[in-house]
Amino acid sequence: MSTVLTPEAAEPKPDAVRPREHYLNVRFGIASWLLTVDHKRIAILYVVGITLMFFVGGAAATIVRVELMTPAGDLVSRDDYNKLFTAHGIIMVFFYLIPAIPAVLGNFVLPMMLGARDLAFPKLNLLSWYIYVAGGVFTIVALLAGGIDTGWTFYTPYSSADSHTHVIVTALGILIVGFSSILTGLNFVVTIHTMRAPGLTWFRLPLFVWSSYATSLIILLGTPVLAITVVLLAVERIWGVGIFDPAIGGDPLLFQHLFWFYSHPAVYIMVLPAMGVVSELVAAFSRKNVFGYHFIAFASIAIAVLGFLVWGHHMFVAGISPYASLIFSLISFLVAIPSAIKVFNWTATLYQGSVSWQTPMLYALGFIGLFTIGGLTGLFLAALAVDLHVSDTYFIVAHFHYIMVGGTVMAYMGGLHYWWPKMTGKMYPEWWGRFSAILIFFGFNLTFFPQFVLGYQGMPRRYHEYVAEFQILNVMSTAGASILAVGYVVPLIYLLWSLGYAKDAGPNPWGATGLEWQTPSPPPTDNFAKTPVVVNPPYTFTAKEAEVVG
Amino acid sequence: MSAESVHHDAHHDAAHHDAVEGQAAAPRSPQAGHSGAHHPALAHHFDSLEQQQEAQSLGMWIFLASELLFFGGLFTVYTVARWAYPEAFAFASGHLVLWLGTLNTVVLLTSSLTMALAVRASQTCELRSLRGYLVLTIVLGVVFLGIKMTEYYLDYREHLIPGPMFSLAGHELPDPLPGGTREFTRHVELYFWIYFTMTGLHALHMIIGIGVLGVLLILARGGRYTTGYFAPIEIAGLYWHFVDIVWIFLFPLLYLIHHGGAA
Amino acid sequence: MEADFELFPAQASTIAPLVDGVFWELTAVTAFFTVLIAVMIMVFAIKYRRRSQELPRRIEGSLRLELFWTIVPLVIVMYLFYHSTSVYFTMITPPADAMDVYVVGRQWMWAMQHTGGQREINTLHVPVGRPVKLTMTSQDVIHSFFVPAFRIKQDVLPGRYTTLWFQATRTGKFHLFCTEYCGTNHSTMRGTVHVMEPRDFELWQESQADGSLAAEGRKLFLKLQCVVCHSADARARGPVLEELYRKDVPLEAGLRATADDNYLRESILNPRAKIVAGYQPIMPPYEGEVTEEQVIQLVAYLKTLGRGQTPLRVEATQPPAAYRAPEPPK
Amino acid sequence: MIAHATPVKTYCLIFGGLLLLTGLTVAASLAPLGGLHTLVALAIASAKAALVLLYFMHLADSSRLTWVVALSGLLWLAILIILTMSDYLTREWWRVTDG
Repeated sequence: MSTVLTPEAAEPKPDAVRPREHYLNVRFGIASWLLTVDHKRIAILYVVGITLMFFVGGAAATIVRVELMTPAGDLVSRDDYNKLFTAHGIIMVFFYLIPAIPAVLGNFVLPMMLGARDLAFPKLNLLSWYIYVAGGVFTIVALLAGGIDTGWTFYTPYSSADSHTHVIVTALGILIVGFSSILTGLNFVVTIHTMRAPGLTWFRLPLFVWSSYATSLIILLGTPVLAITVVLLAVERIWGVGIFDPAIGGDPLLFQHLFWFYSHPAVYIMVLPAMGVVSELVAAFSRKNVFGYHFIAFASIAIAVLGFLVWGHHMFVAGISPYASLIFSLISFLVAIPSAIKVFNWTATLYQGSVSWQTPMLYALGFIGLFTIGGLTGLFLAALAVDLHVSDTYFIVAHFHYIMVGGTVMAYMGGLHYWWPKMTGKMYPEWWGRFSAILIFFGFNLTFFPQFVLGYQGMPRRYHEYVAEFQILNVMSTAGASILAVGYVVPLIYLLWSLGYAKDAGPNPWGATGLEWQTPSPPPTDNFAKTPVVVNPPYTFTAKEAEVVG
Repeated sequence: MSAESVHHDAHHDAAHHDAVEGQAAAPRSPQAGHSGAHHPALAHHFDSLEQQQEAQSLGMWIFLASELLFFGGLFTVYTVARWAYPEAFAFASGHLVLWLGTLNTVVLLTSSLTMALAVRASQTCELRSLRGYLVLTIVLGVVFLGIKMTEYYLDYREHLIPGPMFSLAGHELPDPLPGGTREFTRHVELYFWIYFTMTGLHALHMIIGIGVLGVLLILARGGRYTTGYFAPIEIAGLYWHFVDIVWIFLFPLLYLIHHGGAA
Repeated sequence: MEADFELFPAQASTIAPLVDGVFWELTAVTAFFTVLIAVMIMVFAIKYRRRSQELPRRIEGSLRLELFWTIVPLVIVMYLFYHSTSVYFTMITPPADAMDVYVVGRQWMWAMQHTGGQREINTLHVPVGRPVKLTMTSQDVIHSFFVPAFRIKQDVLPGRYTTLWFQATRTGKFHLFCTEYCGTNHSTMRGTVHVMEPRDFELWQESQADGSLAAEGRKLFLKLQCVVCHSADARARGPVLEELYRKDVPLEAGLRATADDNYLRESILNPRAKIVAGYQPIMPPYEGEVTEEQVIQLVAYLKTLGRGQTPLRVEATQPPAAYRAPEPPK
Repeated sequence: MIAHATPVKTYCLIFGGLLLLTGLTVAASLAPLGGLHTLVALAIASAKAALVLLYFMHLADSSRLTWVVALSGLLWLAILIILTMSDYLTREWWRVTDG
């Protein structure tokens, strides 16, 4: 959106004495970071935590994939294998995918997109980072102390009565990190409601704000149920009271109901912010307003609401009532519609645009393709007849990695490159950016497409050893995973490099719209010298703003 | 600017821009600058006290909606378990002391009244009664917890605490017994487990609430809230009433189901 | 189960082609839309690539297009829902004449019992062309019974029976996998379904003949002294069990229950859960006294128990401890 | 402008109503109501909760947004319980008894 430009928004006059003051150089020292309440600095703190967790989880995945190159279990023991895929799942889901886009990109840009000086509750924001760290410490300690082997789903009665691993400590870690995302969601909703700049009406909001809003709704209404569920699980383990374990009078499906009431919507916690990022990227890199803005905005909310009504499709083979299955199947099919609307609208946005093939756009286009496959293969799981065959096989593994890696990680990488100049004031090296984007895209497909076939052939998930005829596809998948791993290490190197050596980016290197580009890079602590006043619809590109750097 | 007019404006503003969602003006007006005389309670990132107050009140409401789902998991477990074992639940419920539960309900409702009056006193800037009502609310909260502890102690004496000590020996079991003694005991234990978790979690919320009110009381003594800024009192009140509402449901669900499993 | 690589799994049951039918429809829809989106993205991204700094014109959207790409997918998914659901109900409805097999899952093996008394571990012999109904339970954690070539899967839960059925259409050996993660050796909880010509199957059955499941159940019925109360005479203190299976049973308080497998299992393990109208709740619970396999034998016996077939009571036997006093504190 | 501060009398009336309903629910639990005990108890509890929400928590004169927040909490709780029970209550319906 174009705004009444504040004079400070333009490139500052060079100051011979000392550089312009911004949020990074306003204060120095460890304490200035650990006690900061600036949303931008907190976003940087999250980058550190999340990147660390991503590589820990990725290392576990790498060992799992290498083990699966041969049908026999010859690299790690069965027990270690089970602990590795569990560690991979828990770390990636709870400590990377769920917080990644909201806590890093959302924290950094959301207040700026609204023209606000900070989130509504800055101290709460810092607190939620500390809670995230505390949850992470608990989980890592549990893993170092011997690990946990229940799978990230913690199904009872295995987790409550049978497993001899560190279930309780890990559950506690997840309980804790849940509060971190609740506080972030709370902060976002209140900020969006009460701190929008003058003239910034609901339908002038960037679509990233809409999707963050929808995500926060899910976080706020779903996460507490997971929290109480892991408490119940721990209690059943400690006191042996029969809530979930049928041997002592409980019902294991009750656990699954409560678990998926959160964990299915959690998939949308992961992918909705990704959709928001992609909306921004597609608009910025085709220099065009998003086609069907209202439909994308409402589709986000529809996904958030419908997402709560479909959890039963994780339980079609679990022994629930066929009538309940019928309802869950129907609604699961319906949830495909808002996702389809989004995909079509993004594609239509490109039409007659001015499409630039810079790194963030490559990620965005990759996202649309991979999310389309991930979303459509979701229909196979909504379909009762086919779900009975493919559930708990590699088909599921492939499907949710298309959503979570093909979707969320691609969008996170795209968003990170897009806002990197704003966050650091530096440009990343474009050639390396495109190189690793393409590497990730091909590595990803080689890793996970064979798994669809494997799954339909019948290879169960969480198998340490498998029958010989599954080997060819597993080797392909492992080969792809190696490419993928390289693809993720390359950006880590060049982004760190760019901090010291890359050229300065300027306030708006992309010629993008959005209030965050109306302030210098890196922004000053208060984001805007004067409160911006929005006078135009979203994604209004004016000739003046269309200058490209880099 | 008097306290009342601040309050009035906050309400007016909120009602206005939410009434026509989307098309209404954004909450901040261009006039509300970042400069000018600051209210001591105004944080740097807000434009005005109204905006800050609205954000805090909305934040508390949202937090409470989230809290409701936290208890909601337990209510679901309760529903399923009671549906599965109605007789055991009715039997177990009969072992709670009804008059103590009723008394506690009255105590908690009274504390809600005093809390509401405390918020009112802050609105009308009556500092002395504000402090009085805060003290009363805290005292009633402590009384509630005291009665709850007494009940827990009675349960302990009757071996009704779930775990290795749990036993129904010495209790007259219903006849006919649905299921074997062992199963029945297990289901009664499950009831008590749910009972202790729900009331324990509720008591934890009470303790946090008492702590918050204590801090507010100290601040009120120090002369805060004299200038028409009473949002902290108001949102603490919201929290207190929410905890009260949870109890309003816990009371019939836990204490008043001793009629056999017909319902 | 030849170790050859096949891109598409074998179709070896009557259900498999039905499931694959839905699968191919879904695949066609997926392929169509994926290609459509991919081609559109590529065409647009190339055709409208940035050539100058000139700004494209603003296009707000089109209600017509939005309705089009809302309604078309809606129609498609509703059709898919209809089709997959109708196949689903076929998949969960076993034919009346299905041959019964009982399955107990435990860490980490599958124990199968045929009504003829044949028992197998991790192998299941069945005849081709005849519907087979599996009644399954678990002794510890959740397992899942999955035969990819048959396109069937069902979780196996502790504490209750779940069922699964199939009719094999090809002879041969097919993989059986546990697909619900069940602990350390989960990936070794595998087996083979051996589909045989009916004649071969009969030969196999005879070679394995042991006491039939029902005969074993009858022995247990006597050994556990069930007959003392469930005698078919005037002194019976429990209900007569002849011709009970799948009958409606009147319960206390005017309720009714169907005497199916789960009911019989519950009535043995936890008899007071559903008291038959007009009887005293005097039967002791047998939970912990009998194994899941023994319960299956008892249930199998009760299913075959016809009119006038209740064994005679042996006078010397004593009634079991009918009502155990409440246990002392643990 | 004190108009916005609810009169003390209103608070006392509400409090009286709450006490009355508490007495009523205890009495109802002891009365022979057949199968209606749970329903009556929940109805009374809902009435009490409504009084607290509307007057003590000032929902009655709060913005529409506050209503939406409060109601969505309740709606989601209902989703959780109703959809979970939709499984438990219909499990027994599916019996293949055509043998």
